[in-house]
This record gives sequence, C-alpha cells and structure tokens, in this order.
Amino acid sequence: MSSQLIDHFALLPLYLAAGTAVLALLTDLFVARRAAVLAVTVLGTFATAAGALSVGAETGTFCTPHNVCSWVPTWPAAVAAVLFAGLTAGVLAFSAPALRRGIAPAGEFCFLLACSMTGGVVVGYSGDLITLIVGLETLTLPLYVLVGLRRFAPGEPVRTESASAAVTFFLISVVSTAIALLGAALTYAATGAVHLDLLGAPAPAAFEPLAGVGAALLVIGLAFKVAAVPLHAWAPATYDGAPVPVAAYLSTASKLGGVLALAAVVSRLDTAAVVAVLAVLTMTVGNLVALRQSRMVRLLAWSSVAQAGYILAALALGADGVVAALAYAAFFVVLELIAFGVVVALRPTGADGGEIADYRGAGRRHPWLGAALVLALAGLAGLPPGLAGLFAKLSVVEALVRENWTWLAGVVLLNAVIALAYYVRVGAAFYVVPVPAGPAPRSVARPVALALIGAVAVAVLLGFAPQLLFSGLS
Amino acid sequence: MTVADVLLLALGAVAVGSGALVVTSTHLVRSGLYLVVSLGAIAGLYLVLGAELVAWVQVLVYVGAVVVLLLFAVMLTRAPIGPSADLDRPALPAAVIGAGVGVGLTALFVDAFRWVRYPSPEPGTAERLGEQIFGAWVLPFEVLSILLLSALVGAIVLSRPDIGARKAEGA
Amino acid sequence: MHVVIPYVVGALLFALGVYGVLRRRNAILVLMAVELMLNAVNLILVTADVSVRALLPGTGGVFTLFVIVLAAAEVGVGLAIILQYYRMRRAVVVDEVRLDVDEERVAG
Amino acid sequence: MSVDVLGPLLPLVPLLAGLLGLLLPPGDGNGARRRLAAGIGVGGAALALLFSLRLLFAGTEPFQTGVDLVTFGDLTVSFGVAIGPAVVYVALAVSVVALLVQIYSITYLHDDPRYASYAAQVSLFTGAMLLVVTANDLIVMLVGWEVMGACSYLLIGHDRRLPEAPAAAVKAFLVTRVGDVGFLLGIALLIVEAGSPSLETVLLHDYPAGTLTAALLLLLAGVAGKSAQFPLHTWLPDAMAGPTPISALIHAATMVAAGVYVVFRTYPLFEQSPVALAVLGVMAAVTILLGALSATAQDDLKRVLAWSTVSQIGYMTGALAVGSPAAALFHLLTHAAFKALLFLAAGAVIHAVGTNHLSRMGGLRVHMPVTFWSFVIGLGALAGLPPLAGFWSKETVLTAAAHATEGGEPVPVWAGWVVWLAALFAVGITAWYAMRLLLRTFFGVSRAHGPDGPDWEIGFDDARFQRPPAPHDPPAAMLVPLLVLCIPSALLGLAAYAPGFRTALELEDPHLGVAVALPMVLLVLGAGSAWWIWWAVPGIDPAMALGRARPLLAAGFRLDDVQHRLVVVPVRALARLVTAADVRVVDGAVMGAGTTTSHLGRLLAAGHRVALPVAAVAVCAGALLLGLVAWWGAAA
Amino acid sequence: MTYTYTSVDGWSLLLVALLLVPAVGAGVVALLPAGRDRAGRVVATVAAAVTFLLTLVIPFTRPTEYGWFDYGPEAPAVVPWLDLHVDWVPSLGLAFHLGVDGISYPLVVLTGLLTLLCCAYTIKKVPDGGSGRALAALLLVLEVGVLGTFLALDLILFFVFFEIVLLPMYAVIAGWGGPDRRAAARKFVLYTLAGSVLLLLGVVTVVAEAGTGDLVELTAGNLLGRTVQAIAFTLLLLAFAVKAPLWPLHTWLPDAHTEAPTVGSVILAGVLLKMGTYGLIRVGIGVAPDAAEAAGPVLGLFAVLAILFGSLICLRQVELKRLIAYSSVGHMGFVLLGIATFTEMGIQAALIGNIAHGLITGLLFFLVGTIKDRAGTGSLNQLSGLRESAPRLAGLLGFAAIASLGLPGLAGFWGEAFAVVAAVRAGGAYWLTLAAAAAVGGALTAAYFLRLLRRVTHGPATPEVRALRPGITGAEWFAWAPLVLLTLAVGVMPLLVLADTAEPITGLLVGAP
Repeated sequence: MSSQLIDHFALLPLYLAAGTAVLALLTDLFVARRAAVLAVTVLGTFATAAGALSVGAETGTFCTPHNVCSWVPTWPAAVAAVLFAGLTAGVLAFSAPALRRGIAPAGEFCFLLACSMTGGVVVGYSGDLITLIVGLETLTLPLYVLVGLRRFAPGEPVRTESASAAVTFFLISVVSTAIALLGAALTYAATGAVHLDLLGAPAPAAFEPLAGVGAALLVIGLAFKVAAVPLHAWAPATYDGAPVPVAAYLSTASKLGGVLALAAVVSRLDTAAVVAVLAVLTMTVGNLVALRQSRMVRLLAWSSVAQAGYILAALALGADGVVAALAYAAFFVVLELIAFGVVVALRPTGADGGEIADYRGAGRRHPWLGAALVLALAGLAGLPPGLAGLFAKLSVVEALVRENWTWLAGVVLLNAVIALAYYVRVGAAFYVVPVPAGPAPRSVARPVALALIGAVAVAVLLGFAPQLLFSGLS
Repeated sequence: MTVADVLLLALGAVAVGSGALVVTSTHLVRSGLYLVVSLGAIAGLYLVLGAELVAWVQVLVYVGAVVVLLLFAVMLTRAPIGPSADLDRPALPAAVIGAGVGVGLTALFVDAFRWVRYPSPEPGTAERLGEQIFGAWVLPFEVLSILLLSALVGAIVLSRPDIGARKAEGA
Repeated sequence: MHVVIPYVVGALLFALGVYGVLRRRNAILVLMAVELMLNAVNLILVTADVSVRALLPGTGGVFTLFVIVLAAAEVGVGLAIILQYYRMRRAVVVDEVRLDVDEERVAG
Repeated sequence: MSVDVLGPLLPLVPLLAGLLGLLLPPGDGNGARRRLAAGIGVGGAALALLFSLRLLFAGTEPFQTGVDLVTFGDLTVSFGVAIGPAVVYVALAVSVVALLVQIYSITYLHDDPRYASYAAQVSLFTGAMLLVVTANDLIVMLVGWEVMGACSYLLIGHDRRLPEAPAAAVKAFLVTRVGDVGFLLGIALLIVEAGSPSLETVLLHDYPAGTLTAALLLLLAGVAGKSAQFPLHTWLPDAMAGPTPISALIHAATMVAAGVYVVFRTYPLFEQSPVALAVLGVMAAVTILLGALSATAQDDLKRVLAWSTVSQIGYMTGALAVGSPAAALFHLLTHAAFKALLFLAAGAVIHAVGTNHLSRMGGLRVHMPVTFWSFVIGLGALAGLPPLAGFWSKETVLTAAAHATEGGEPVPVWAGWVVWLAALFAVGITAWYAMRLLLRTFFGVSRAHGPDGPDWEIGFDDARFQRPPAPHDPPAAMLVPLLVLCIPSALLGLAAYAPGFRTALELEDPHLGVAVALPMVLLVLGAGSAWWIWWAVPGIDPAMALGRARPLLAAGFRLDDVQHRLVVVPVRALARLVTAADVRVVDGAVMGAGTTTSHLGRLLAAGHRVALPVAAVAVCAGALLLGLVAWWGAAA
Repeated sequence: MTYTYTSVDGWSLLLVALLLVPAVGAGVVALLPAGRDRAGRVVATVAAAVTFLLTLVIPFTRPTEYGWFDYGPEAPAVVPWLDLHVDWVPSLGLAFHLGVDGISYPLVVLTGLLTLLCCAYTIKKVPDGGSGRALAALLLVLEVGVLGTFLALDLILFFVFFEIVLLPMYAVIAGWGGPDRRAAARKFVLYTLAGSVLLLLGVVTVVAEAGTGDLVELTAGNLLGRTVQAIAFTLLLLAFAVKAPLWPLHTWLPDAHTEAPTVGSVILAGVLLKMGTYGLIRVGIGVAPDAAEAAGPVLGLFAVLAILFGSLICLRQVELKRLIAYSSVGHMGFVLLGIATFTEMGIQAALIGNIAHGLITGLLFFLVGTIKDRAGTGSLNQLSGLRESAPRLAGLLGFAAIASLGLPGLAGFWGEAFAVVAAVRAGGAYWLTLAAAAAVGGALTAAYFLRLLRRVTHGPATPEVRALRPGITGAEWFAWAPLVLLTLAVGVMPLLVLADTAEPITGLLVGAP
C-alpha cells in the first residue's frame, strides 16, 4: 500500500475549501483591500458548494485494501458541505459591516473562517475517526481565535467578554477533545478499528465493556460540539461574549459539524442509552433555562442548546435516526442563521446582542426584519409559518415513533411547548405596542440584507419543498 | 515478569509520580518541569512498546516545544517563580471525579486485559510509520496542515497588539 | 509483555489530568493538566497497537502522532488566548471567568 | 285554497307575521309604523281565524300532510300537520282569542313605544300554539312548545316599569324549561322506541310498559311546567307582571292549554299506563285545590284570576286523568272563552282605575256597566253557574270523575276518588272567590282614595297612565272583544248539545242527573257565604274570614319559598362551588404547571450563574457518569 | 407511501384556489404600504368574499357519478366531491390531498362566511392595537389554516393546517386584545400547542403503524390493531378535546375570549373550535373507529360534565365575553356528546351543532363585543337597561341569546335536542343518565342566558348604557344580518347542513367492507 490511486475529483470540495482559505490569506497579503478579501472568500464558499454538488455521491478514496475509505463522498456529505459553505458565506456577510469598520482584521478573519469551513467539509466526508477528529479540530480551532478577535477603536470602551468567552470555549473544548480522544482510543483498543465502516464490528466478549465505554466517551466528547447538557455551559457564555456573527457561526456551522460527527459515530456504535439521556437532559435543561433569559443572544444560545436536544433524540435511534437528525440540523441552521442575522441587522455595528428589551417594537419599525424573525422563531418552535421547522420536528418525531421510541417523542414535544413560551416572548417584544421611542430605523447594511434574503429564501424553499432536502440526505 | 514488564512498571511509576506532582506542586515552574519528566517517561514507555518514531516525536514536540511554550507563557503572565498559595481550587470535586475516573478506567482496563501476555511488537521504525502516514493517512495529514496553518495565523493574530488592547496601555 | 501495565499507567495519568483540570486555578496549569490527559490517551493508543489485532497494524501510533500535533496546535492557540486574556484582565485565574453575564463589563 | 295547503298555513301565517313584525324598526314612527305593526298582527291572527273557519266548514275528514325536514340517523323529522275535528276546534279557539287580544292590545297599549315588537311577539306566540295544535310530528310539536315558552318570556318581561317583570319573565321561562327537560326526554324515549317522531307512528307503536310509563311521566313534567300544574305552577301567578292582554292569551287559549292539549293528543298512550294517569290525577287534584285556595286570599285582581287558571287547568288534567279527554278538551274550550273574557275585562278595570289591587277598587258597577256584566258572565262561567259555559264543561269533568270512582277506567279507582273529591270541593271554593272578586271590585264604595293619600303611583303595563277623573268603560276597541267573548262564555256550554261539536270532541251526551245537585249546593254555599260575609260587615273583605291562613294562602302555600330553597339555592351554591373549582383546581393545575416550569427554569438558570471551573466539573462528572452508564449497559 | 397517485383535474383546482385566494390576499394586504390601511382592509374583504363565493361553487362541481348514490359495497369509505392528490413530502408520508364531502362542506362555507363577515366588519371598526390591515391579513391566514384543516384528506397535511392557526390567532389576541391580552394570548398558544403536539404524536403513531396517512385509505381499511387504535385515539381525543374544548381542558378559552378583539372572538368561537370537533369526527372516528366506540362512554361523561359545569360556571360569570366563552364549553359539550354516542344520529347532531354554534356564538360575540366597546365595560354589574337606550342591539342580543339556549326553530335546537335523543337512543341506564343530565344542562343554559338578558337588557339603564351609541352601522348590519338569517334558516331547514351527511358518516362509522 505504498502508493495508491487518489481520486482528486472526489476531493474537489476539500481542495476548494482549503483553497479558499489560502486564497483569502494571499489576497489579504497582496491586495490588502477588505472588500476584495471578502469577495474572494465568499466566491470561494460558493465554489466549494458548487464543487460539493458536482461531486455528489462517488466511490470513496484513500481506501485501505479492505475497501474502507477515509474520504467518502455521499449526498449527505455534499449537502453538509453546501450548508457549511452557505453558512460561512452568510456569516461573512453578517461580519462585513464590522470588518469594514476594522473591528477585526479582515484577512485573518476570512482565512480563519474558511479554515473552519474546510474542517466542516472534512467532517462530512470523513470515513475514519482520525480524519473525523482532525476535521473537527480544524473546524473548531479557528473559532477559538475568532471568538476573541475583537479590535477596539480608539476611545471605544474595551469589553473583555470576548476574551472570557474565548478562554471558556477553549478550555472546555480541549477537555472535551481529550475525552473524545480517550473514547476513540478505547474503541481502538477494543476493536482495532478506526474506520467508521468497521466500527460496528462486534468486539471480543472480554472487550465489550471497553468498547461500550469507548463509544460512550466518544459520543460525550463529540456532544460538546453541539453543546449537549452537561457539556453545554460554555455555549451561552461563549455565544454572548463572541461577536454576534461568530456566535451565529458557532451555533450553526459548529453545531452542524458536531451533528455530522455524532451521526457518523452513533450510526455505527450502539450508544442509544447515552444519547437518549443526553437528549432528554439537553432539551429539557435548554428550554427551561431559556425561559428565564433576558439577553437576546443568550436566549438564542439556550434555545440552540435545546434544539441540539431534539437532534440528539433522533440520533438516539442510531442509524435509523440519522436522516431525521441531519434534516433537523439542516432546517435548524438555516432558521438559526436568520435569527442571528436579524440580531446583526438590528444592532449597531460591532455591538453585542443586547437585552431583549432593546428590541421592543423593532418589528414595527423594521417590518421586513420583524417578518424574518417571526419566520425564524416560528420555525424554531416548529410552527407555521416556519414550515421548515415544522417539517424538521415532524421528521424527528416520525422517526422516533416509527422506531417505537414514542416516549422520547413525547419528551420532544413537551419541550416544544415549553420552547414556544420564550419564542413568543421574543416575538411579542418585537411587536409591542405602543412602540417605544427608539432610534430612527437604520438602513440595514447591504451584505447583511442580502444574506438574510438568501437565508429566508432557503428557509421558505425548504418549507415548501422539504423533499429536496430529504432526497439529498437519504 | 519480563524485562519489558519491569521497564514498563518503572517508567510508568515515574510517569505517574511526576504527573501527580504536576497537578499538585505549588510551584508553577516546577509543575512545568515535572511535566517534562512525566512526558519523558511516557516517551520511554513508547520505546518499550515498540513505537520508536512516536517516542522521538514525543520528545521533540512535547519536551522540546510544548513545555517550552508553557514555560514561556508562565513567564509572560508574570507568574510568581516561587511557591504560591492560591494555585488551587477546592479539592473535593476534583478529587472525587479524578479518583472516579482513575478507578473506573483502571478497573476497565484490568477487567479487559487481565494479566495476559502479549508478544512484544517489532519496533515501529520511522520508515514503517512514514509508509503508513503517507499511504493510508495522507488525508488527515493534509487536513492537519490546514489546522496548523490556522493555528499559526490565529496565534499570531491574537498576539497583534491591536487585538483587545487596552487603551490604558497605549499598545 | 503485560499490556495491562501501560494501560493502567494511561488510566492513572488521565485521572491525574482530570484532577488537575478541576483543581488548578491558573489557566496555564490547567493546560498542563490537559496535556497529561492527551498523553494518557496517546499511551493507550500506542499500547493498543500491541494488544489489538488491527486491520492496519500500527494505526495507534499514527493516531498518536496526529494527536501530538493536534495538542501542539491547541497549546499554541490556547496560550495565545490565555495571554490575550491576561493582557486584558491582568489575571489567568479561571475562577474569574464567569459563565453568566460578566459583572466586570469594562475592565477597570 | 285546498285544505292541504291551509293546514300548514294555519301555524305558518301567524309565525311569518310575527317574524315580519320583528323586523320593523323600533319606535313609534309617528303612528304609521304602529299602524303597520297592528295591521300585521291583526292580519296574521285574522288569517289564522279564517283558515280555522275554512277548515271547520270544509268537512271533518281528518287528514294529514307534511314535508320531510331532515333525517337524523333513522329518524325523519317532517313538518306535518294532522287536521282533525278536535284540532280545528282548538285552533279556532286559539285564533279567536289571539285575534281579540290583538285588537284589544291596540288600544290597551296605545302609547307604548315598543308596541310593534309586542304585536309581533303575540303573533309568534299564536303561531307557536297553532303549531303545537296542528303538528303531526313530536319534534315539530316540541318546536312550537318551546317557542311559546320563549314568547311568553318576552311578553311577560315586556313591561319596562314593573321591577318584578323581568324576574317574572325569567321565572316563567325557566320553570317551564325545567319541565321541558322531562318533556324532551319523554319525547326522545317515545320516538327512539318507535323509530319515528311522527305522532301517528308513535301512537300506534306498541311500547313496553316500563318504557311507556317512564316516557309518559317525563312528558308529564313538561305538561306540568307548561300548564302550571303542581309543583311547577309557581311561574303563573308571577306572570301577571305581563300586560293584561298577554295574561289573557297565556291563560286562555295558548300556553297553559298546550300541556292539556298534548296529553289529549297522546291520550292513546296514557290510556295504557295507569301509573301515569294516577300521577296525573294526583297532580290534578292537588293543583285544583291549591289554585282555588290560593285564589281566595289574593288582593291582586289578576292574581285571583291567575290562581283560578291554575285551578281550572287542574280540572282539565283531572278530566284527562280520569279517562275523559273529551271533557278536558271541552273544559279547555269553555275556559278559553271565559278566561279570556275575564282577563280582558280585568284589563278594562285596571285601565280604568290604574291599579291591580282589589283593595283600591270597589263600586265600579256604576261607572263600568259593560265591564261589570262581562265580569258577571265570566265569573259565573268560572264558578260553573248554569247555564253558562263553565257549568257544562265542569259538569262533564265531574261526571267523568265520578264515573272513574266506579272503576272500569284505566285509572286506579282511588285516583278517581281523589280527583272527584278535589273537583267537587273546589266548586265551592271557586264560587266563593268569584263572588268575592265581584263584590270587591264592583260593589260597595270606591276605595280609590286610600288612607295613604288621594292617589298613588303605580306603574302598570306600558301605558303612561293618568288616572281619569272617574272610571268608565273602555273605548270600543277594547269593549268589542269583551262583548264578542261574552257570547261563547255564556253559550259554548250549550254546544254540547250540537252533534257536530260533540262528535268532534268525542263527547258523550250531556245528561243532567241528580249528581248535578251536589256541586250546585256547594256553589251556592260558596257564593252565598262570601256574599254573607260582605253583607254582614259592609265593606269588609271576605278574605278576612280566612283568618290566620290568609297570608299562607296569599303566598300560594309558600311553595315559591320551597322552590327557592330546594332548587334555586342549591343550584346557586353548586354554581359557586363549580366556579371555584374551575378556577382553583382545573385552571389552577394549568397555571400551576406553567408556574412550576417557570420556577424550574429560574432554579436551573441560577445554577448556571457560575464560573468556568464549574463547567469543567460538569463536563468531567457528566463524562464519568455516562461512561459508567455505558459500562453497565455494555456489561449487562 | 404505500400508494402514490396524482389526481388533479380541473375542478379540484378549486380546492387549491380556496386556499390560495386568502393566502395571496393576505400577502397582498400585508405588503400594502402603511398609508393604505383602509385599502388593505377592503382588499382583504374582497379576497374573503371571493373565497366565500368559491365555497358556494363547490356543490355545483360535484361529479354526477359520485355523491349520494355511490356509497356502496365497492365504494371507498370517504367519497369526496372533489379530490386533489399530489405528493408533497414522500419521505414523511405527506401528500397534498384535499377533498370535500358532506361532512366538511358546511364547515367550509361557515369558515368562508365568518371570515368574510369579520373582514368586512374590520373595514369600519379596527380594534385598538396594530394596524387594521395587519389584522385583516391575519384573519385571511387563519382562514387558510381552517379551510385547509377542513379540506385535508391526509393526516399529516391535516396536522400541518391544524398548526397554521396557532400563531396568527396568538397575534390577533396579543396585538389587538384587551388589557390583559399578553397573558391570555400566551395561555392560548401554549395550551393549544400542548394539544397540537398530542395530535402530532397521534398522527405519527397512526402513520407509522398503518404505513399511510391517507384518510381515505385509513377510513376504509382496518389498518390499525386494537392497541394502536386505543393509543392513537387517546392522543387524538386529548388533542381535539383541548381545541374543542372539552372540560376540563377548557381553561384557555375564557381568557382568550375575554381578551380577544371582537373579530378574534368570532373566528375563535365560530370556526377554530370546530377544528377540534371536526377532527374528532373525521380523524378520530375515521381512523380509529373501534377505539372511538369503546371510548364513547367516557367521552360522553366528560361531554355531559362540560355541559353541566359550563352552564353552572356561566351562572356565576359577571363578564359578558367570559360568560359567552364558558357557554361555548357547554355547547361544545353537546357536540361532543353527539359524537360520543358513536351513532349516525349523534354525529349528525354534532355536525349541525357545530354549524349552529358557529353562527350563533359568532353573532353573540359580535354583539357583546360591540356592547363592550361602546359601553366601555363588559361587566354585568355595570350594564343594564340596554333595551331602553339601544332597542335594536338589545333585540339582537335577545335573539342571539335565545338562539344559543337552544330554542327550537333556531339553529341551536337541532344539535342539542338530537344529541340528547342520540344519547337516549344509545340506550341503557348509563346513556339515559347522560341524556337526562345533558337535558338538565339545557335548562341551566336557559337559566344563565336569561340571567344575562335580565341583567343587560332589562331594568333601568345604567350611565354606561345610557351613554352608548344605539345605532347599528351598515358594516355591522352586513356582518350580523347573515348570521341572524342563517340561524333562522338552519333552524327551519336543518337539511341545509345535513343534506349529504348520512352516507359519509356511515362510511366513517363502519369503514368500507
């Protein structure tokens, strides 16, 4: 096996994503114009998406003689890559006003984000644990930096939340990575397999506890990425401290990466009990705590914790729930992106998410943004007009009931009721009457508006034609 | 008990002992030095276990780079060189969970592997490992390069004086 | 050889790492404890190469190399973050990193 | 027009007239609107009368016609009429009284701004009664039955100035509605068992005895409510708060007659159930005496008449109980005539003196001769004075009851005795209070100027009344109906000798035997004693003779209070209890769930107000615990 | 996914138009600039009018070979007059399957009518809160959801439409409601969502077990085992009981009604509640007939408790809208009693009860809403003597109240009387007791409505009442007159509602052979 034929076409998404990152760096070096860097990166993300779609499903590459591969192009992976690319583009657009004001160095920002996207793409396509973990780290590591990347204009008060957020994120992340690696090590010690397709092979009887604990630890370590309870405490603090676009990326792309990794693992290993416990804890705690939040981003953070719980519920089914979980994640990230986009659009450039009270009457001042937020929140609550969210919830519940996990479906739905309580609170604040006297409506920066329009279009499209997504994932 | 076993036991004892000192020492710098010892002992264990290349990489990367980095960081944060009293938090949760993890994992391994002899492996030379890395594992290797690049850029960008600078310091 | 010895060593090192992470207040010491954990994992991986009949012999070693590099990268970025935090807050004490809304909005 | 069309039109025309009248805008509209309303009202009633007459003379062949309304499961409800001789006579009585009431009301309510809706409601009322009379379908009959209740509610509550009117209206509707619970259930039992709501089918169906008795007893509850039979009679005296013409309408031919009429229509079923008949008999006997005794002590002219109605309806139900529906119907018809006469005449009196109270009247004979003679005829008929109408019909009832005491009827003999004795005894009482009424109103000196001052304020009806300097007979528009009604009140009894009428009612030949002597003696005794008291101490109210029983009788044996205690108070208490339970327990559980969730959220949120190391502890502890779970799971 | 077919013909597009017209109308209205508020309301009214006219066209499109005569041994259990079937999300077993038959058609018309009336009413009178055009747009969105629910012949589609109404109704209450609107709206939306999630669970259980969500197939075939039927029916019953609402799951209703603006109350009582009872008939019985039959006695018990408790509570209410809201609990109790008997007669009674309640309670809410708006108070203690100062209004209120208490000859009678008759027909001491209790509840209904009338219309006029504007505007006449006339028309000709219900109900009860 000294050398092997590598199917470079199949690797196109990886090349394009990594190329985007490098190109961003180079553009920054040689052109040194923020707009150019941004444009190049956004184009790169589009190219990545296009590449993923053109590759589609293929036979894998980097294969062992036993015909298990490290790079497995499948349609779900392609969909995930497209999502990563789209989310990256969206977050870049959200960041554009801040970058224009020089709140973060544009070149590095774009490069790091593109690196993170590359990691995400790798997670989707990876066929073995090593690639998976390396991809996941590539997804996460640039984010440590991005969370803390905040430049203050002269005279502007310096806020330390972003630094705190970065420390929190980093420390919890490395501990979780260590746990995940321990899990992978135990699994390897028990079965000798690192390729995903071989993970499912039964371990020798003596090693079964080893394999079981290994699988559980692997799941727990990866669950950090989706902020599952009890590995969630970093999420609200980090989201709130990070710049809002980065928080958006954390709660969408980073979470999607975690879901992909988890899906890869749980579909091969029997971890139903652990995942189910995580799911119940995650959605319940997430929703209950979200009820009491007064800060916008923290509320979204807790809600995204809860949403992860729904995804985990589907993953508790193992391979049978993967499609539902991925579908849910896909619907979720689009809606979450819209919600964060509205926050970005309504807040002053570079400001944090603020209190919910700061948004009173915003929906009446900005009807379009209000409508977008209603769409997003309704979708997150799983109600029309957020049809995408409705189908997301439906797919999870359908999978759970189909596999006779009705009790878990019940917990999911009970939580959906709790969740609606805080979503309507936010929505009601947007439309409170009388409209409090606030600053005159600011015009929304064009990139932000474009990204929002795009995201809303995708959400509406998925709402009316969810079959597109389901076909892509199965 | 073979020679290998004895070596394993001895090196393991050193690794664990100095590891314990890493997490208990009241000297910041000494902790770093104990870490060197511990990691070195682990490199020795790799040698005994036949992973030659890993052992050398361990020595180079860890002992040579990581620990040095950590010590630099200690200096940069103007930490006291001498013993300091406020390094630790309340011990109870840490002790309980640490003990739990230790006992649990040990029990798991002992239960799984018992006192069974395994044949000593042939030494994993650099050549063999290299063949593997550049054969089956090119992909993560490539990805790792992106990771390293981003770590590099990230560390640099975070160290730029205008990131999160305090006005009072005047950069 | 009896692989159980390095395995147990790995287990104990991991436990020590956990203990350190939870016990230490100084972020750099926490990072050191994390290094212990990662090394424990590496030791287990290398030991597993001896005990397991893997499809690709020596995968544990490869994995270990990747983990070492990963750890190095993380330490690099991590220290940069900690130093940045230090520059802003003049402290590297993890107890002061709040998870709820930061009391000290503007570092004085 | 062929009778097939006339039959359905008979109830429909007044109903449509009513609906049309309701559409008129409120207010007087300078009299034009008022004339239009009056025209519609009178026209509806007149058409109904015309149709009844046409049917009467068209021939006596019974026929039925109908159109299917709707099918519920296997029950097909059809709007059908069954026209037979008896039906036509009752319809005729209804139309006559309705027409006269409409005419009378034009003047009586001459300055009421809400006259239009009043006239429309009277039309509706008439139509509803005609619907009950003609219906060939129990469900359709129920429709008329209840519409009548609603109209009575509206009309009794018509008076805006009487504070007790709304309460009386509510009471009238509610008490009858309580009875209707039974009525509906009874009908339901009957039609479900028969598989059709058609009266014809129901009457021919062979019911199991138990079901039948249950159904009939339930029906009787409704009958008691509508026909003001004990114990559901309490609404009727209060209903006097309605305008006097309404009292005439309700008491004479419509509402209270409906119950009797329904039993008459379903009599073939009652014949099969001695239990139901016995219950009916006891009810009748109690009602006869209760009504008559209560009438003796009333000071309100209309209340005397109201209680007399209760008592007289008791005669009808008594007749039904003892197996003589014909007698009941006969008495219904004569009663319709003389009670309408009495009420309209009473209206004239009230109109003239501005009060209902006997204690404020007296000496009116001189001023109101026509009214006086109308009263004489009406009261004579009520008391059963030969040869007035009431004598004949009451005599038929008594004969039937006496016959029942001999056995051979479906009703048990003891029930026959009860009815007979009660009816007999009540003859005397009736004569007593009729005489008292006559004396107190028309004889002696005027008591118009009471001790409290020269005049008194009393709201009555809707007429803005100004006391005339001297009372006088009413204007012609009110007088004519009185005169018209005097004729049947006086002569209808003789119709028993008309063969056509007799066969129509299936009445037996009237025969005046020695049995007639006993009631005559009682009648003379009753009337005589009242006269004697009045004569002995001039100006005294004969009711003084009742002594300490007087308040009890005046209050109708305080059955109102009993009803209040036994029904109203418990229902209110229950309502309070249920409401409290709904708020505290049912809604409390819901709100409690909400608050609990919110509290849990607060607790958990507080648990997250910590520093970073706690998160690390949580991560490691979680991993440890879940790892243990997984180990346990894998080992198991 | 066992069978997929696409059936779209010319007339069945009418069903799509029924949903599309209000949806597009809502979009257009929402997009109009803020200055064109009145124009927006007019556009909404036009859209609602077109929708209503479209509902009236449906009976003429009925293919001749279907309908009355086609219920035979070979015919499916549900024979829609119009049938539209397009696959939508096969992965979830969701097909866009619409159809209308005798059971749903009256409700469709009712929905079209009430929405039209409410939109027209909004032209003149916009409650305080947001803009009138937003309210009108929300009303149209509500119409889409409700019509969709009545038209859906696919379980999951049914659920989707069922959910559509939640947030718009929340917005209507929270945006245009009374002083305590936020809490009431919140309670409404959370409580009914709790119901909907049970529906979702039930629906998914059925679909997972039967392998199809097509109501025609589910009704026809015995696709579910007894246990699954029991589980599914319990879930569905609870879900629909919240919506209907059935005691003791009703407590969201009084608060929502008390705070909702007039048009919101009208729509809520007039059509939204019907989704619960319709669902119980179409889905509950259609899918799980055996379980429905078995659950009949329990449902009947609760229905009767609802009647009694609802009436008793009404006796104690001092707030106009709250009283009417609780009266809905009682009335829906009659409807549910009819369903509980699991007989053709009972379900027919339920259907006509549904329509009657929609008409009468819609009218009642219009009236008490107007009285409350004009007098500035809804407290019975402050209202008296309405017939003195506003005789027309008082007359209409009297009519509506008397209709609501089930006076024969008006629409309310048939449903209530025949629910009782159906219970009697069910036979046995248990059902007879239920029937008797329900009849007593009927008397109590009369008691509280008479109490209402006595308080509000009779007696001397209070200052509040004396001050109110007595006249009835053109818009009000337009909104109310149809309800008055239909109340009368349905009362006299119940066949209007029940013309084509016998066969569909038989189909539901027994399924196809």
